[in-house]
Amino acid sequence: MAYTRTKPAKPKYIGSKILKFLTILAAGITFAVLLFLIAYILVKGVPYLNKDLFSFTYTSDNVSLVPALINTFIMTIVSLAIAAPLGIFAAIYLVEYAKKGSRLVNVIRITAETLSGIPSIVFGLFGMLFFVTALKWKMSLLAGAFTMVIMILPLIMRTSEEALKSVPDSYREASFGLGAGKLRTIFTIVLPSAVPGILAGVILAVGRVVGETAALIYTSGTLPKIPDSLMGSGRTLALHMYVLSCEGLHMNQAAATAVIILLFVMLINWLSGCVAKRIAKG
Amino acid sequence: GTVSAASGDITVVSREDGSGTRGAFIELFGIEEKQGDEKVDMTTEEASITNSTSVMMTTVAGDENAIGYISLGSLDDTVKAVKIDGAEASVENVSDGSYKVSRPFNIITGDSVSDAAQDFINYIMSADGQQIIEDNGYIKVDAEAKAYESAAPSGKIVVAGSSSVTPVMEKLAEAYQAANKDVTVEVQQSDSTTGITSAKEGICDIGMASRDLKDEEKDGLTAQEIARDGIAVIVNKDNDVDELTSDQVKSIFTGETTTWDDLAK
Amino acid sequence: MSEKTKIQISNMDLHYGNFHALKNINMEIPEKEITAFIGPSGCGKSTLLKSLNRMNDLVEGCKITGKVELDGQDIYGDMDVNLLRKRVGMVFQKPNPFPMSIYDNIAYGPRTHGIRSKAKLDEIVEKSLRDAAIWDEVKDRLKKSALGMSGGQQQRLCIARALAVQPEVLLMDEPTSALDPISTSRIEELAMELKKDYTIVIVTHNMQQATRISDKTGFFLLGEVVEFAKTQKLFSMPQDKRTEDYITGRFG
Amino acid sequence: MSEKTKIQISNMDLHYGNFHALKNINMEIPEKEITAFIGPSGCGKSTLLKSLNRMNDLVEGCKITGKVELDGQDIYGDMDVNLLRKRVGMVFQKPNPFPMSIYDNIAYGPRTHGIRSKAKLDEIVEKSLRDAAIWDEVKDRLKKSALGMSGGQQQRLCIARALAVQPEVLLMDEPTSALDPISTSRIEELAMELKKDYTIVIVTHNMQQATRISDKTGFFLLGEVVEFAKTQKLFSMPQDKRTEDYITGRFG
Amino acid sequence: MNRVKEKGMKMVFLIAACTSVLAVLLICIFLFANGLPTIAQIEPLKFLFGQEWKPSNNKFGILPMIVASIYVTGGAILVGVPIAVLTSVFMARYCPKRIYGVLKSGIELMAGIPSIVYGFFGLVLIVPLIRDVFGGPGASMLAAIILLGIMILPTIVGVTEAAIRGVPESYYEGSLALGATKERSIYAVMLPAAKSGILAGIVLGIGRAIGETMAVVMIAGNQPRMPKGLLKGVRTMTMNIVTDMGYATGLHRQALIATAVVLFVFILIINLSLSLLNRRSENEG
Ligand SMILES: Nc1ncnc2c1ncn2[C@@H]1O[C@H](COP(=O)(O)OP(=O)(O)OP(=O)(O)O)[C@@H](O)[C@H]1O
Ligand SMILES: Nc1ncnc2c1ncn2[C@@H]1O[C@H](COP(=O)(O)OP(=O)(O)OP(=O)(O)O)[C@@H](O)[C@H]1O
Ligand SMILES: [Mg+2]
Ligand SMILES: [Mg+2]
Repeated sequence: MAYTRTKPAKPKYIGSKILKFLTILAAGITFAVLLFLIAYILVKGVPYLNKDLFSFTYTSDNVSLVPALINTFIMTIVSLAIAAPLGIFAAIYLVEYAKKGSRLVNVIRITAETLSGIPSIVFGLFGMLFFVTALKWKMSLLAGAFTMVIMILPLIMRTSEEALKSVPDSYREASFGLGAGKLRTIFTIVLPSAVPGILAGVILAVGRVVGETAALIYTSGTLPKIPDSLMGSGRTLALHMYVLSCEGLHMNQAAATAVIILLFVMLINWLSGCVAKRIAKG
Repeated sequence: GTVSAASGDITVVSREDGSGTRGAFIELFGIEEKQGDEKVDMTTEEASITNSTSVMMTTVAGDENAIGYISLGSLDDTVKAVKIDGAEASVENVSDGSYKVSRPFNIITGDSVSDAAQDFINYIMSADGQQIIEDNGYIKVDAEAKAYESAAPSGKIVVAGSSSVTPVMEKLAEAYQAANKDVTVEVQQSDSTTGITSAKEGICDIGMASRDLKDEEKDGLTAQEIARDGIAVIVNKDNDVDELTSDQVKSIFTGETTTWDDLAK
Repeated sequence: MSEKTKIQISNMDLHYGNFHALKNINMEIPEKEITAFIGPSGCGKSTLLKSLNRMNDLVEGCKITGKVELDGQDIYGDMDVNLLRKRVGMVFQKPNPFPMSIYDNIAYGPRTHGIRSKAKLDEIVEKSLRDAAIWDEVKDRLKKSALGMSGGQQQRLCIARALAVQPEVLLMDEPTSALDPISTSRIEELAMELKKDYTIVIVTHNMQQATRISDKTGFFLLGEVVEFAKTQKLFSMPQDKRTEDYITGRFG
Repeated sequence: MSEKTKIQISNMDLHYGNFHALKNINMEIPEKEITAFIGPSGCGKSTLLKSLNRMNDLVEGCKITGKVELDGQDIYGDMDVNLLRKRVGMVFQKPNPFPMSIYDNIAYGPRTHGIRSKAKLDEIVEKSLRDAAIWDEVKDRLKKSALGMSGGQQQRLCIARALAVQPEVLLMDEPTSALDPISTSRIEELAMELKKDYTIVIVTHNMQQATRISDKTGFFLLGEVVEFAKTQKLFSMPQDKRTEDYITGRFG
Repeated sequence: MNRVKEKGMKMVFLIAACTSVLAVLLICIFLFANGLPTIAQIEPLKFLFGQEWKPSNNKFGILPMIVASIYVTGGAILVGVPIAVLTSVFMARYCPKRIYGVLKSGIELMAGIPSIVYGFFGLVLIVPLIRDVFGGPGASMLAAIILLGIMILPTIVGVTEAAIRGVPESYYEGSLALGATKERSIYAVMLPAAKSGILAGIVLGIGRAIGETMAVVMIAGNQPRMPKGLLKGVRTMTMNIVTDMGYATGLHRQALIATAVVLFVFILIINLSLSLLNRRSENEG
């Protein structure tokens, strides 16, 4: 039987046009907000960037942010160094080893997601009770970093899990077919393909750590010094900013600090991108 | 905004329940009422609540109809402090008693105090320490204090707690360390309750609190007042109100007066 | 021609969930010969092929009973599965190059099995690509991604990749389906050449191909082996009516 | 046999970045006939096919010059590209079913073009699957995911999916490469049947297939059309030495 | 040797997977040990359904905060999720290459801006805007919803964009070849294929919305009474915890931790229902 066919009229694609409009509108809104945010930060902060803020040591007069800058760097690196492998490994277990739909996977996933909704102040209180008091770490970068680890773990875990899932099975099959073991397949084929997705999670995690205040006040403390070791207390940039603005005494310096936070986040993200590219290339 | 100043609905901004600032404020303006055995805080439920001075200031600075209250030490030219019953909010007026709204700054110590910590406390309570307090806009508690004599201690002192006390404590610590090179003083800012708990748990040597100890906290802890902090009632700079009576403040904060126009009547 | 059995399949059944994909398979695959599987689409050829190096382990809900022995050793017993797969290499039906350069695709296998020397790798890569009749086309772009190749090029790349680990048995699932006659005949020549050293199992839809190169042929229908015999015999004197119908094209 | 030209390709050149993949192509594809493209792997057959419905627009760095006209209208001009693709359907070399149920895969196209009625969709789905010779195998599992099908089943599904939108021209890139002879001959029959209404362009490696079903054949080599002629003529009296070498298998 | 390594690493992966469970368990113990007795002491019904929060008078009813949390979270999801998902589609499929890098780092930057900056941003820009447009105090539920909607953007966009990029291009090609428009190909084929990842992004975004405090506490009005409308102030459970924590002692402090317990259960319920929903739709597919 032959198909009957009507001569097609020039379609209008109204639905598609609306969708496209909405998509671009949404992106427009997002970037407008972003622009406002950045402009706000720059306008408020740039005029108050001065040499004092970059003195090597902090005093209550110069309210230097240098120690905080260095502490932020340490805090970010330490918490990522712990949380990233942990989260990625956990995701590997969930995707590559655990049986699909197994109870364990569900339990782990739901706990992780629950963790991601707990307010940071609760992490702070918990960290103070557990790391600071019970483990006797005192207020320290280490206590802060571990609290951060718990906080960002679900982010990294969940994003890595999705990234691993989106790697086509044909890659795995091909690798197994060549006699490569599971580990080799995971580390040389699957992970590199999943890097972009994992990177997205890591960058969100960096954001959380750099931007966090409530959880750190109670765990890493607010000392404006570079501690001698991880067991010493020290404030991060966001904490510095919080402390400066808290009593309304140093609002301008706080605004200037926000600018530095922006630059810092850009730097760290750029670094993560470079590392990720390295890994993806193998 | 286009709403002309001092005519719209009043935006009442208050501090959180339990904070030393709010405690002092409601007590002195009689916003606290006795009902049976209990004192009930009658602050209007329409009041926005904030737990930070800077948010209070930014809110008032950005809203022509807002009214709030902050620590005198934090007052700057982004907002306007109103006179209360004719008295300006200033260190002198608090000191001489003509401006009554103030709260205590306390330090909290446990049973045993290290030599260094005790020496630092001595410093705070000395004429030198009290002078620094006054220089920074707070009210000294001991006008007749003696000059400081160092006991030449060494070691590390951890001070932790109230964010309101922290700025002045930092100044004290810096001056003290300049005099005693062998001592390091670490000032950790968090909040009054954490300061008190930390002192109890031994996480810090000295706790800072901008409120008095509650009965259940007194066990094993002692509080010592090191300074007083005046509380300024603030309004937007574009507000033409310069002066309020205690009764007016009370009626605003209890929600009886809801517009600036009513106030004028 | 040796007549040693390389792979012995006995009473094997395979289920995908509830679906009974292979039914009581019994087969002896001779060493250093070419065995062809033919049969209509969906009859289970790929499935059987995959179960010879346990690639079906990856499929959720796939259950296998019965026995498959490689050189007398049960491959579903306590054999190391990676070693098994190194010994029994596979070329998949859909070409599946890794998202890496052409060179790395080929070098992946040898590297996996411990070869690190650059010179040695270069040698293996060149030899494998030559054997798979694709060297000339790609020798100038070894560092380019394998994903930008034409369908047939990808397929030959995958053959080269399988050769690079020097398996004992080579399973090829329609290795020439996307190839032109020339490449096809090169691959066929390669297969004939390789069978000196390798045991080869090939799935093909091309009966001419089966007759040209294979020593034994198995005809599959709906998950069953209808007939498994010397190629010449199967095509000239099929024992089963269904085989006859199929090879004469009178089927269905 | 009508001799109207459906697609007219004039002076067309295509580059992938620096790589000159198609060189000065001139071709007239007649309406309601079957045109076959043959040639060695990597010679540009898929590339040309894809440029007939502008699927190459998606490839980064792909530049096309020259003209391609459908019914006299320049497809790279201001023609609506979606409408073009509806009119010029395509079956890809690698089967690419959507990750949905079999039913939804087929219904996707008609739904796209505005058919909402369940009854109508059911009808289209059944008819398309029947035409693609796969109805019997899948009629009981229409609601199952299309990804769990065998290679050949996926390929036929993709053919069915293309049929469901009732294009005017059907481009098929090796549609029978993964199929057994029976399915292959069904698809061939289908093509013969369809050419009553459709213009068909087919890439094939199987010269028998080209002779069996096509009316005209184009032979490609390294991005050039070496010869484009009536199929019978091309295979019986090739004008070019290279064509002759290729079809007699003496090539390379 | 190899087998030992494989087995060993599998254990490592398993242990890593269990750390999050361990962390939740520890937090659970900490919260429940402190919170449950308090709830018992206040009486569960009075605590959960009491409408008055007056710690100085020993009135600990958190119903207003529970209701506010639901409104604010729901509102933020309504505002943020569609914008975020559409933005990720834009980033993955529409964005011109030239500006992609800039926009991408912009979004990533957004994730790293501290909450208090968002808070002041809201206080200085969103609150006055609402006051001018709608009247009222400005610091309101609407302000909180908008700000939270903004704050969850980077999380959802980051995860969702990666998910969309993970979908094989062949799906897209297959759809286009059928004459579907770009939009239809993306929204009807690619998005469903990326469903699991998108959902993960949304769940993380919801987590952020529920858990975020430092910013919203500045702009939501923060009155501990039943929500009275979009333009009136509200206090959510998280806000309740941060607001009072600084000075709370004794039962008051315990009641805050009990609030965290309720919040925890609240999050658990949301995640359980989302996961059920997901499983059901997976079974259908
Ligand atoms: N996306 C691309 N980028 C760069 N080069 C490409 C791309 N696609 C194809 N090519 C190259 O263009 C040439 C023609 O490719 P095409 O896919 O058209 O070949 P083909 O004739 O279809 O071959 P086969 O029969 O193997 O499918 C090949 O050399 C191929 O490597
Ligand atoms: N992963 C799977 N899950 C469920 N069923 C499957 C799966 N893989 C294959 N099948 C079914 O098992 C049967 C045999 O599939 P197989 O891939 O072995 O066929 P084949 O003989 O290789 O066919 P073709 O020539 O089309 O590739 C088919 O009916 C197929 O639909
Ligand atoms: Mg197959
Ligand atoms: Mg091709």
